[in-house]
Amino acid sequence: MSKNSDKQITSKQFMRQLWRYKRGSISRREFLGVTGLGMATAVMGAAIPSLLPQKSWASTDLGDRLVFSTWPNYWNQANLDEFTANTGVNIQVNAFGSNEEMLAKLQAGGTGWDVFVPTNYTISNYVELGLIQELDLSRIPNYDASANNPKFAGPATVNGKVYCVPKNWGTTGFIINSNKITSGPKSWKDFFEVTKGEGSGHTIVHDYQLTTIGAALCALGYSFNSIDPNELAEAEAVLIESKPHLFAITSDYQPGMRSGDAWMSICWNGDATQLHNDLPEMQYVIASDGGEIWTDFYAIPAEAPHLDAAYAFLNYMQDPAVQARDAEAHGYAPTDARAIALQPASLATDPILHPAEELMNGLEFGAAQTLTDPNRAELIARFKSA
Amino acid sequence: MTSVAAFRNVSKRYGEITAARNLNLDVASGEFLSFLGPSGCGKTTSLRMIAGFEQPSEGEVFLEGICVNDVPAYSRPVNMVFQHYALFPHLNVESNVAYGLKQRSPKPPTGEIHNRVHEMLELVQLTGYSLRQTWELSGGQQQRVALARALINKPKVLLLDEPLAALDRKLRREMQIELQNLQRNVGITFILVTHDQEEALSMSDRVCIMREGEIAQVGSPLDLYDRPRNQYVADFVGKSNFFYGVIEQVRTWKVDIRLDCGIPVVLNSSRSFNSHKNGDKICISVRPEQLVLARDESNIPEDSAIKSTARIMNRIFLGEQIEYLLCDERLGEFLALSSRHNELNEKPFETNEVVFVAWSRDATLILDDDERDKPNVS
Amino acid sequence: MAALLAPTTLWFLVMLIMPLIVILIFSFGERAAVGGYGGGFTFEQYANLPARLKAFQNTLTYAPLGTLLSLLVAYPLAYFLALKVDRRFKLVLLVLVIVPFWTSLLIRTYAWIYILGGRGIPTILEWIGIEGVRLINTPTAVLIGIVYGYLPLMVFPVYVSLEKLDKSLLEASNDLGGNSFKTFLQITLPLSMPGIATGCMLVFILLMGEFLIPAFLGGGKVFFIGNAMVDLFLQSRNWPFGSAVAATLVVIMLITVSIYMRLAMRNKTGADQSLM
Amino acid sequence: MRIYATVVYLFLYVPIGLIVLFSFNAGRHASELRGLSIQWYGKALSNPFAGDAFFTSLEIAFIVAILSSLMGTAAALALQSMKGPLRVILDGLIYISIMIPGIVIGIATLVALVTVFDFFNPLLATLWPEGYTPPKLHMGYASVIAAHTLFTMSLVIIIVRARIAGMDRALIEASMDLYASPWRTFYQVTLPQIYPAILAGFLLSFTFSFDDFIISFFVAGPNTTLPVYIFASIRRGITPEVNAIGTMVLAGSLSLLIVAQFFMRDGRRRAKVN
Repeated sequence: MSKNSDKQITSKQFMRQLWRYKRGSISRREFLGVTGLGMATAVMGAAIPSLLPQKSWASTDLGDRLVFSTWPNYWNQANLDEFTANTGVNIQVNAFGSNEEMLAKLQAGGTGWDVFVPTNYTISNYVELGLIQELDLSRIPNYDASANNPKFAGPATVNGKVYCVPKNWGTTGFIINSNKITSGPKSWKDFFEVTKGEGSGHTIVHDYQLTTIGAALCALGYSFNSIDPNELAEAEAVLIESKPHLFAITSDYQPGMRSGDAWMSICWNGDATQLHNDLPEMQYVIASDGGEIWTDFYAIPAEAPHLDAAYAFLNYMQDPAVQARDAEAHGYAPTDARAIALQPASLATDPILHPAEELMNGLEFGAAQTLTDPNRAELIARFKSA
Repeated sequence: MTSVAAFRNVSKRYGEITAARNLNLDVASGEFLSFLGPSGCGKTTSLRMIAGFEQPSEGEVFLEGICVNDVPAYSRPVNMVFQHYALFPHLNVESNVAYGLKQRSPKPPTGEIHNRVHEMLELVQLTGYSLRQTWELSGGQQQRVALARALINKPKVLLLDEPLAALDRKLRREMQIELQNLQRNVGITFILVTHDQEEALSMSDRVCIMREGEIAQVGSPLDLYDRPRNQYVADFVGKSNFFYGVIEQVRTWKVDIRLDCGIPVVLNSSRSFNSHKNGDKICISVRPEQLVLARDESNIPEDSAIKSTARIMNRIFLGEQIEYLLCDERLGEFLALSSRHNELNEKPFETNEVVFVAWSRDATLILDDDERDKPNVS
Repeated sequence: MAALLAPTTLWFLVMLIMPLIVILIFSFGERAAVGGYGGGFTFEQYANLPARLKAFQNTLTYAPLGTLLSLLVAYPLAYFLALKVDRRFKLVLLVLVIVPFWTSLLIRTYAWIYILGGRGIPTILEWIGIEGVRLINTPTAVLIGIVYGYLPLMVFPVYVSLEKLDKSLLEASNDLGGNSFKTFLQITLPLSMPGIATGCMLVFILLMGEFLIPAFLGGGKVFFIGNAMVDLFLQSRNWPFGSAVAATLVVIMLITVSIYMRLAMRNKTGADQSLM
Repeated sequence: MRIYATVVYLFLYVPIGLIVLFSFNAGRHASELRGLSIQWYGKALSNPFAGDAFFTSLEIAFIVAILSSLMGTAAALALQSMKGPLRVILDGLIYISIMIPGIVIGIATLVALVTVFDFFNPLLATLWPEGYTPPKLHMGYASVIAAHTLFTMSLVIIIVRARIAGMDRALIEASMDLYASPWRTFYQVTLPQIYPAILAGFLLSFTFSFDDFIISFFVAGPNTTLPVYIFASIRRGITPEVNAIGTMVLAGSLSLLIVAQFFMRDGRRRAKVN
């Protein structure tokens, strides 16, 4: 549909569509889409904000469905409810465990997703594969590029085109239940020692390649993003050796940590905040020997069935107040300075969310090559089935 | 008598196997005909060709003078009572009986169907059973339902495929009589398939004895018993002793025969159906009840065809009669049946006793030697 | 006749033969740069199969073991239902065995995460003084899940074969001096073999492709071939290797099930009839 | 023995009891009971995605059941009187489609269809008249139905064939003998005879399709079925809403069972005697 709408439509075709619309054989939305009028409406709406009702994302008929794929524990239900209340668009949330899984789903096609949340290192791959569409930023007036730290927002732009808008940023370290783990591990090296020692049988690692292999690489003193076969082989040895001592291999580690079955897990800082707020003995550690720093984005798949709703949703989620509420619920820091300004001081200065610069010196952004490297993919799969 | 059903040169083959070979038969209107034979003799195949479940490989099947080879089963004016009745388990008695009428086009009015079903149930003495489920009935009752279901259609021919096989002995006797009465009352032609010779002989007007796909002999029960055409028929209908030999000399009224064991026999030729020539290999047949046994040679009639001594090997008490198994060095083993009243004068013979044995010329049949190595005791 | 068979044949062609051929072709291909299928002809994928040896071993251990355990749990229940229960309660009790089937297997299995997890049975055990028991994410948990998930599938065929059993045979055996246990071993058990064969077959086939139970109750640690395949298709996007694993699983299934059927059919009780 | 049976029933029902219990949980987390409430039922009922998934599942299961009963019965009837190599081949295919694990069916179908679609979609786009959006083949209802039907159809064939084999052939002859044409014989005699098998096949197909997760997971595309929805719910942190859905489905099937039992009491009695 989008392909058609950016083409000029002839008057004859326009009339034919108009008749179809009048006969009722196509819906208004289809009509607007096919003739390009929808686009025109949206552009005009964006250009002349005063002509529109207060909430611009409620301007057109958006349908009643939106499928949103994201990570577990990564949204504020109240925000979604508010969006539904204002637009009539119901949101189905699908939670995924890894970027790899999202990529696999999109590659197979027919996902039905409207909006999803890729991480920085995957975006260039998605663009290359034609799986996400270039964003029409005029339909997301709430997005303010200047308010976003380019360090975080950078990966959204590929070949000069913007494909995503940033959501949150964070770090990947590990969390310990300090009641159970008393040796105070500080590094990934410690993490794997503790796994084999006092944490044996109670440690969780993620079930996808980037962080789990990255952690093992860091523990060995290599780069988090290494694709060097020899270094990977060493990392595999570390992982295989620790496997008998693991509680689980999963990216959904909160239930295990909360139930007391697991005492230590590779962890994203926002989940750490959530856990720490409920259970003070949960302590987040940014490993001294490296780790990941990342940004998550909102993107629209090339085949998104509810495009208008998707844009409306993106625009809503870029509202600074909405971002602040979102961050409050899941504990991840927004990239948007306007939203940070709206956060309560306790969050804005939270050491888990905003660690000191020197702690972050060793952290690396995930590299696009890790996603496509066949050795890393096979290594993690081999580790899981070992 | 007009022919209601007929076979003309009918053969039926299943691949290599010939189930029926060159059958020719006319069934008269209103008669009760039985196909009799051991299993696999083609009797059921013949019946199924009349019903239309099998098509002849060669020849023609006629019903009322019309060739029905290409007429499907559901268009033939005949009905069948199946071996295990084949009552429809999902229908009650009334619906089972009414089934055939309901297939008619145009369908008779419901009231008429109802009435006729009740008449029919009355005829088979099942009044009041119309709403029962078929599986609630006893074997005999199920059989009556099957009969009613077939007869209600007033078929030209009623085909019965071993209808009594599943009943116990006593019930079978009763049903035989009932079937016979029923047939006389309704006047419909019955064709019965059975392997029970007693059943066939006691019920039928005519019996068609079959053997390996061929008709061995057709005739009234009396004919078949007294004048079997060959050893097979004689063997199948009643018990017989067979002795093999060669015709030495055909004379007027008399035939000289030498048995294989060397004993010469002179028989009356009037009892022989077939014209035999000198040197023909034949078989002579004697019914066990025709044998005369005696302790005293003087009790043996003068004009016996044969006279000999034999040892009693075994004795079976049958009530009215006693069956003896005898053995003679030359004749081999054979059976004799002795009425009790004959023995009033003499005590029953004992096992191992050696007695005189003989039979009359009139009691002996000359049959084609079927060239089958059968024991002479059946 | 042709018209009756046409839809079925078409279905088999498009939905069975074509996918299997595609899988076979892909299994000789190479992974594309970003994942998926990249063409080519190589035996590399099959050569790489030993990397999933553990998954194959797990499946080939836990599938028969789970089948056996299900049978051991199901048999006495089926026996009880078929021979010991009053007619009046029989139907109700039977239905109660199937009812769990009507709650999503996902939800039922998920319920076990709580029961076996830290706050479930281990806590109860702690109350009575047994500490340090860990159930969740262990092979034990997976086996419990398997028995729980497939119990009805085993109970039913065994029940049917026991129900058909002529009770007078048992009386005859007792009459001939066999005690209850001997009667069971010599009469009941052999005559219920068709049911056992069918039940085992059903459960075994399902277990060979199991994915959910190990994923939920094994914590990603007890990997079945099913999990390995899902991983290859939905995580590492290595379609050729995944296809090779799938093709291998199909071959293993064909071989084991054929052998099993042959053995079952050799049994004079004629398990073949109930199998197919 | 009785004690054993009780233990097994407990084993079967404790998890279900927990599911039902937690569906009345007032709290957000399925694992912690914080007072009783029916709020999650309201949530589940007003959640259009849960409703969609439920109706999608229902619709798919229904179509699958109908398709497989029709095609399976037709095939079973045809195969009954069939000999020769085609029969051997079809028997083999039935056997294979029953035996191949669902996960392989799911994956193989996914991979094959994606490949086929990738081939046809550009072709369609080229052939389609200018100015219109070309139709795009993709995973969805059709692929789930097709994949489910593969398995359930074979199931129906086996069940119906067993019934036909057990049926007295003389009944058909009796009907023909009583003037019923082949077609009338089919629906007056054959069909009532094999009807219980078809019904059993229908119900089994329905149940299988309705509860199937693994095949749908791969080939459902954007059409979320109930099990796929539940799987997604579990992954995003299970709330009692899922328990409420499970409880409602259970209650629904139980009441259906009771109704069916009521109507079919007579039929079952008859079947038992046969």
